[in-house]
Amino acid sequence: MIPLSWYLTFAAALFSIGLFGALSRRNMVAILLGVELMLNAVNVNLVAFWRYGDVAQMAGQVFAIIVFAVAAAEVAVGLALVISVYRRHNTVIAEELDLMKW
Amino acid sequence: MTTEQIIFLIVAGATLASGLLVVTSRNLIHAALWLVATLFGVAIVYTLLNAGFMAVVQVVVYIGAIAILFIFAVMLTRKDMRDSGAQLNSNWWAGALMAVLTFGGLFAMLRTWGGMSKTAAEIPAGFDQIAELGAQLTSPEAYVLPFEVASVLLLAAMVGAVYLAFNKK
Amino acid sequence: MDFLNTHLLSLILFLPTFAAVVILFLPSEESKLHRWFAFGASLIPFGLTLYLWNAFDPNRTGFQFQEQYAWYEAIGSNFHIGVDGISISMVLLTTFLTPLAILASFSVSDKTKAYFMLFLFLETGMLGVFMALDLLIFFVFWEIGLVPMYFLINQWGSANRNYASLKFMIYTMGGSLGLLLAIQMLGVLFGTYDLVTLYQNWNSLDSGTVLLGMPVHTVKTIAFWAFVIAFAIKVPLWPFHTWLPDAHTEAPTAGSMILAGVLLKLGAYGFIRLVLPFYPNEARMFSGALAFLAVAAIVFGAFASYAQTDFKRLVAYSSVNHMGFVVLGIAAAGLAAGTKDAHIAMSGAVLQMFNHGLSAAGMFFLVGVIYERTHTRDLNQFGGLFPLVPVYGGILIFTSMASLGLPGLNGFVSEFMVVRGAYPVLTVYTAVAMLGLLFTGAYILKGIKSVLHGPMNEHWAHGEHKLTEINTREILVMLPLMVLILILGIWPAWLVSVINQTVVALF
Amino acid sequence: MTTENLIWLIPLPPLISFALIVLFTNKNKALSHTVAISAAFLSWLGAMIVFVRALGVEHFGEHPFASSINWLPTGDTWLKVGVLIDPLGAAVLFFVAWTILMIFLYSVGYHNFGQPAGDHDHAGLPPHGATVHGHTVLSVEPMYSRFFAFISLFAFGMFTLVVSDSLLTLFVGWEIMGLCSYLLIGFWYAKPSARAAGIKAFMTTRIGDVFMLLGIAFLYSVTGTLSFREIFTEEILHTLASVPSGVFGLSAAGLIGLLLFIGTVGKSAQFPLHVWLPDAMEGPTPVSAMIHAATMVSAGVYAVIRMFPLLSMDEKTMTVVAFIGAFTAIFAATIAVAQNDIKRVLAYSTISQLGFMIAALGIGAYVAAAFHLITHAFFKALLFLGSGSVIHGMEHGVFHTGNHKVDPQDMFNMGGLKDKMPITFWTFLIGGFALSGFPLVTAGFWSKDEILADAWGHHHYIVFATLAIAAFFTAFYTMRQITLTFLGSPRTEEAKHAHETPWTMTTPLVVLAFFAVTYGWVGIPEHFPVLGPLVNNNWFHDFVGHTLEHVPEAPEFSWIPLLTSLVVALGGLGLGWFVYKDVKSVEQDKFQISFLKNKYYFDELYEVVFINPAYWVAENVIYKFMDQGVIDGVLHIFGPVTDKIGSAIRNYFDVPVVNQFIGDGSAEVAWWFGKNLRPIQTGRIQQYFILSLVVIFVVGGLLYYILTLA
Repeated sequence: MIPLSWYLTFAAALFSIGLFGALSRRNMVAILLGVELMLNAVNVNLVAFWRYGDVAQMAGQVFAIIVFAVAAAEVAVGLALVISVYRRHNTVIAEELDLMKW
Repeated sequence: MTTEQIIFLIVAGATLASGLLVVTSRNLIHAALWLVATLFGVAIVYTLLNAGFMAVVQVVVYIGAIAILFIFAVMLTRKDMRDSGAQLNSNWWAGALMAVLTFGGLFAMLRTWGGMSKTAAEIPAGFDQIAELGAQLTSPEAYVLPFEVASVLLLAAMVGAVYLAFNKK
Repeated sequence: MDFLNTHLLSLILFLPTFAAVVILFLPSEESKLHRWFAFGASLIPFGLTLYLWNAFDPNRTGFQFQEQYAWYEAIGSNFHIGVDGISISMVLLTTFLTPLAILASFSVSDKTKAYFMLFLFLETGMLGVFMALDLLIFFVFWEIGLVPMYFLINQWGSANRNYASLKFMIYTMGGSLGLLLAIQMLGVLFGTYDLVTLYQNWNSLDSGTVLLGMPVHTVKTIAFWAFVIAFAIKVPLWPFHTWLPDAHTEAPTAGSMILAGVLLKLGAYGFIRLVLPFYPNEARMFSGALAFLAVAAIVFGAFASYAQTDFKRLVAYSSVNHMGFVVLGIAAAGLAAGTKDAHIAMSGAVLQMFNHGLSAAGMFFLVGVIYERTHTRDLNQFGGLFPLVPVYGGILIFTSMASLGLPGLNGFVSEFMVVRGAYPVLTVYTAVAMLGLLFTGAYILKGIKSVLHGPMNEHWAHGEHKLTEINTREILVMLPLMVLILILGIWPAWLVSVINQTVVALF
Repeated sequence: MTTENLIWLIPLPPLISFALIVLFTNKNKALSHTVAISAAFLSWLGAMIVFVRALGVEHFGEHPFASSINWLPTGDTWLKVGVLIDPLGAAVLFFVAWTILMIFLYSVGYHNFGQPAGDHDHAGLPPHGATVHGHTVLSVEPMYSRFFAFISLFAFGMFTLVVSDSLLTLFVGWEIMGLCSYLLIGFWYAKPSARAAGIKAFMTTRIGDVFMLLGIAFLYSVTGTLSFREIFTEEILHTLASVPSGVFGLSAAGLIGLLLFIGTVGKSAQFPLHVWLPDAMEGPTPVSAMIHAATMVSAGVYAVIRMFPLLSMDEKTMTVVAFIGAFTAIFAATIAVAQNDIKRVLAYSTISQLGFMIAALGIGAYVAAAFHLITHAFFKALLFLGSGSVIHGMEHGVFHTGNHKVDPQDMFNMGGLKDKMPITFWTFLIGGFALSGFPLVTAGFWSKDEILADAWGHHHYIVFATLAIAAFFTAFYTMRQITLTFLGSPRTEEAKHAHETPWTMTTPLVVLAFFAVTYGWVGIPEHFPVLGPLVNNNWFHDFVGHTLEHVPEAPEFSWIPLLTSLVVALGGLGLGWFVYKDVKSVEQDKFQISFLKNKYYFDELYEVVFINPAYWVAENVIYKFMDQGVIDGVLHIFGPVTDKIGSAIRNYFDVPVVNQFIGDGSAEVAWWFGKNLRPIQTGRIQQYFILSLVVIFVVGGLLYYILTLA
């Protein structure tokens, strides 16, 4: 049997990797990739807690499904933004976009 | 070490490795493909957790839809791929530090938590988790409201995405 | 029909508001449309009130057509409305006068949309006060009535309207402060604002109880005066009356009609509905003071009216004079509670409210008719108009006589009842009030003399100043008033018996 | 139709006539007077039927015609109104119906119906004459229809008052008449004097009315009823007499009686509220006759006669009544002597005669008062209408000569009209002799004699003496009037051209003259020498006396009052003729005493003592000082004070503390922070992300440290 801690550690690691990607990559699409990793890590946690808790309570899975939905929405909007920005500013590099600067 | 544990370690290792490749690959197409691999790994982890439905959804939604979407996005912005040059920004070290700190923090917290070594109970015989999931998602006593909200969110995202990406020439 | 029966009061109450909202969506330039729509809309509540009057059972005690909805549960306030014999007569007066006032406003051509909306809102505010069976609702409508009137004076008034409207507003608000505090105190003490419940709880309080750190008697006395001052300002009683001549004089004609016809009644109604039932002991104890103020209003009102050279101001002061009789009747009823004297005095007071509503509205309208034509209210510039406007003159004399209290017309019946009820218990005050009655004659005759009689007025007889006779629309405004004045003078029993039943049960 | 129902209907025709004329027929003069006179006739017919039926009822006093209905709910009982005709009511109804009908008829001629419209006439002024073929002739009254409307309403008021069974309806009729007298006295409203007279009449009588209203309220609250029949029961009267009122030591009955009597003082123009009546002569003459003879002033006396059972419960009230009556009788009679206006003489004469009635009542002579009321109504209406006829004739002369400076009402402009206006003269003579109490043939003799006999018989010698002297003055000024007006030779050109008036005016004179003679014969005392046994019983005393529960005793016959009344009547008449038969102008009149001519200066006194101060107080004290000065002044202090407090708060707290320290200070702090923190606002999303994570770590670490370690 696999202890719960393994899954959690795995998820934490995946999350940190995603975080690093989101924080450090220059390309906006790559940043979104990192975010996807983080969301997946969370999902792993949710399903693991479901499995190790009361199985009859489907809250974990339901939550995970909703995270799927959120992730899909996020990707759709995010990529649309990327394309829109690319059209207008002809760049996909996050650092080059500092319109909100003081 | 049971077989299960070994399988888990292998899968986890592979998944984390491909995850690292996702964030480090110079070529975005590669990165997207590595993402597919990572997602697939996570799907296997779901299977290990007896959540077969989740695994299928993971494959269908994430790999089938989201990852493909990424590839499309990458290709649409192909002129400006910037394959050459630094793929990481100037603050990459801070990002790395944050990631490590996060992992460290989470790991430390996991260690002090009591339920760490808890093991999973057997799933009762005849328990149909897919039916149960469906029932709960549509039951007014349970999660119909979040479910509906999520659908509204999706609709909003769809409209928003269409609007943003629409070429207003 | 069932819906109609169960929601009759709400319908009467909110139809004007609904109509006002509809007017909002009518095109702004269509003055004619606004007028006719407002007029038509105000006739519906009147029709419903007639139905209400018909369905009302005067022999049953307590409130009828009650409706109750949760409104502000946290503090125990409900939207609770209902009518008894006293309030139904006031509702009738309000819904009767509003169409007439709107018809009287057909000559308004400036910002008609806002004007008629405000008028309809005003109707809801006034009706709400008469129907409310919940202190907080009462207060809410009390204040709602204030705002449209402020704007009516402020926007459509004559020269000194800013001063007058501000004075009106501040005076009334000043009184409302104490009222609100006293209402809150009752609400906090009993956890409810429902009148019916409060009547019982408040009066069954053990006199040894300590409330808010004071003996119950002290608390009641303070609250009593808070109520009294708020209502005394609205009535208005001497010495709180000086807002009235200003407000009346500056208000547009229809505004004055409603102000005199209905708004003043709110104060008197407050006395009847709240002060006497809540504070029977205090009312008995301080009835002398109340009667003093009432008599002061009667006498000083008449004198001041006699001293005026402004026609409208003369009529305005006459309201002070007439409303004094209402309060005199109330004071007598408070003093003699439970006796026949109290019943007669109170019935007389309510009838006087109704009657004054008719005659004062008529008088103000007639002043407005002549003001519209001459653009002056200075009595010294009139005189000798009778040959020019015989029909107007006849109507003016008729209405003046109703105001004067000529037997055979309505004012006499109520004044007689008040005097009859007050005489045995407040003999000296009643006797002094007769001085006011005498001077009522003096100022009415002065008014007629200075407007109609005298050598023919050449200034208004020819050319551009030529005074035109009262027109059909204006006669149509006066006709219902005059008919009702006459009917009430000859056969008051149809109204008094309804009032009387309730008065006997309550006081 | 039952008699009761008929009584209900009596007041209605004039009311309907009023409404019809006002609403429909006011443009058509002929139709208007037809409607009005028909209405008066219908009422007259009803009244006569009721009167005849009343005569046929045995013990009518105990079984009068009465019916009532619920009118006003008062608590758990009803206030009833109804009609009542008892002997007194029947007698009064009789003369009221007759005089009203006559006055209506007379008005047609008086207002020149059938004459052309005036050249310059307009509403509000008396007609000025019209030019026809170069002659000026009388012109028709421009407000002809209106006049008939008003007198119809007036008649309604009077009939209501007479048939009413309670004080309330009596008061209703009373006040409606008050309104009509106001409207009619001020009929020619464009004349300032008429306008003022109308107001004076209304206000003076209203003084009485408010007291009366108090009396009614008092009576009602003590007895719980206003119905005469219910009040005048043994039991209630005794209760009223035994309850003290707390005012002047009067019993409740006394105080109520006094308050009601004050109403009469106003209405019947008794001293000190007599001032309005002479001025009321400003109205058209039929109005004067209406007001002074048939209706309004009689109504006052009628009301006290009605309330006699109540008044007689308290000696003090009766004394006051007797005193006021007797004093007014002599007081007004002296003034009448010095008046030159033909109508004013009659006006003061009326006041004086009403004083007789009041005095009679005050000494308990109930029947005599009622008797004199009725005879006086007939002959005084006759005199007024006669004087109107004289004036009319004189106006004819004025138009003939064209000299409009001649006052057609001044007796010194007349003289010798006997031959020009024979019918007017003979009827006026009858009326004048009746007023003077010319023995045996005139009604005035019998009624006045009965009053004197009562005064003597009940030992009220002061009243007796006063009234006797007043009667002497009465005879004197009456003869003065007749002599100056009709006898001798014309003193002016106008008088020479005076002309007899049309039949519509003379017919009423003849009818009223008939009653002025014959009505006295129904009240010849039983014990009167020769005539008494002849008529066998005093019908009037029997009939009206039974109105009361205890029929008053007729006084013992005595020669002293009889001789006195013979002496004063004949002496006064003789002296009057003797003094004035040769008077040619005002200068020769020895009685032009300014003190009397100016009515003892009562008008001026009232002006100075009451009217001016009232206006001054109203305007200066109450309006300007109290309302505008004190109350608004106090209010206007609130404004500046609030303003001061407001600016103090602003200057010493808001501006330095709130605005500068707190307001500006916090802004400056925020600005400083903003300025210095600005560089971290790089606009780069990932840097923000990192920063927020740093903050999370720092805060989380601190929390962790504090919560777990510390």
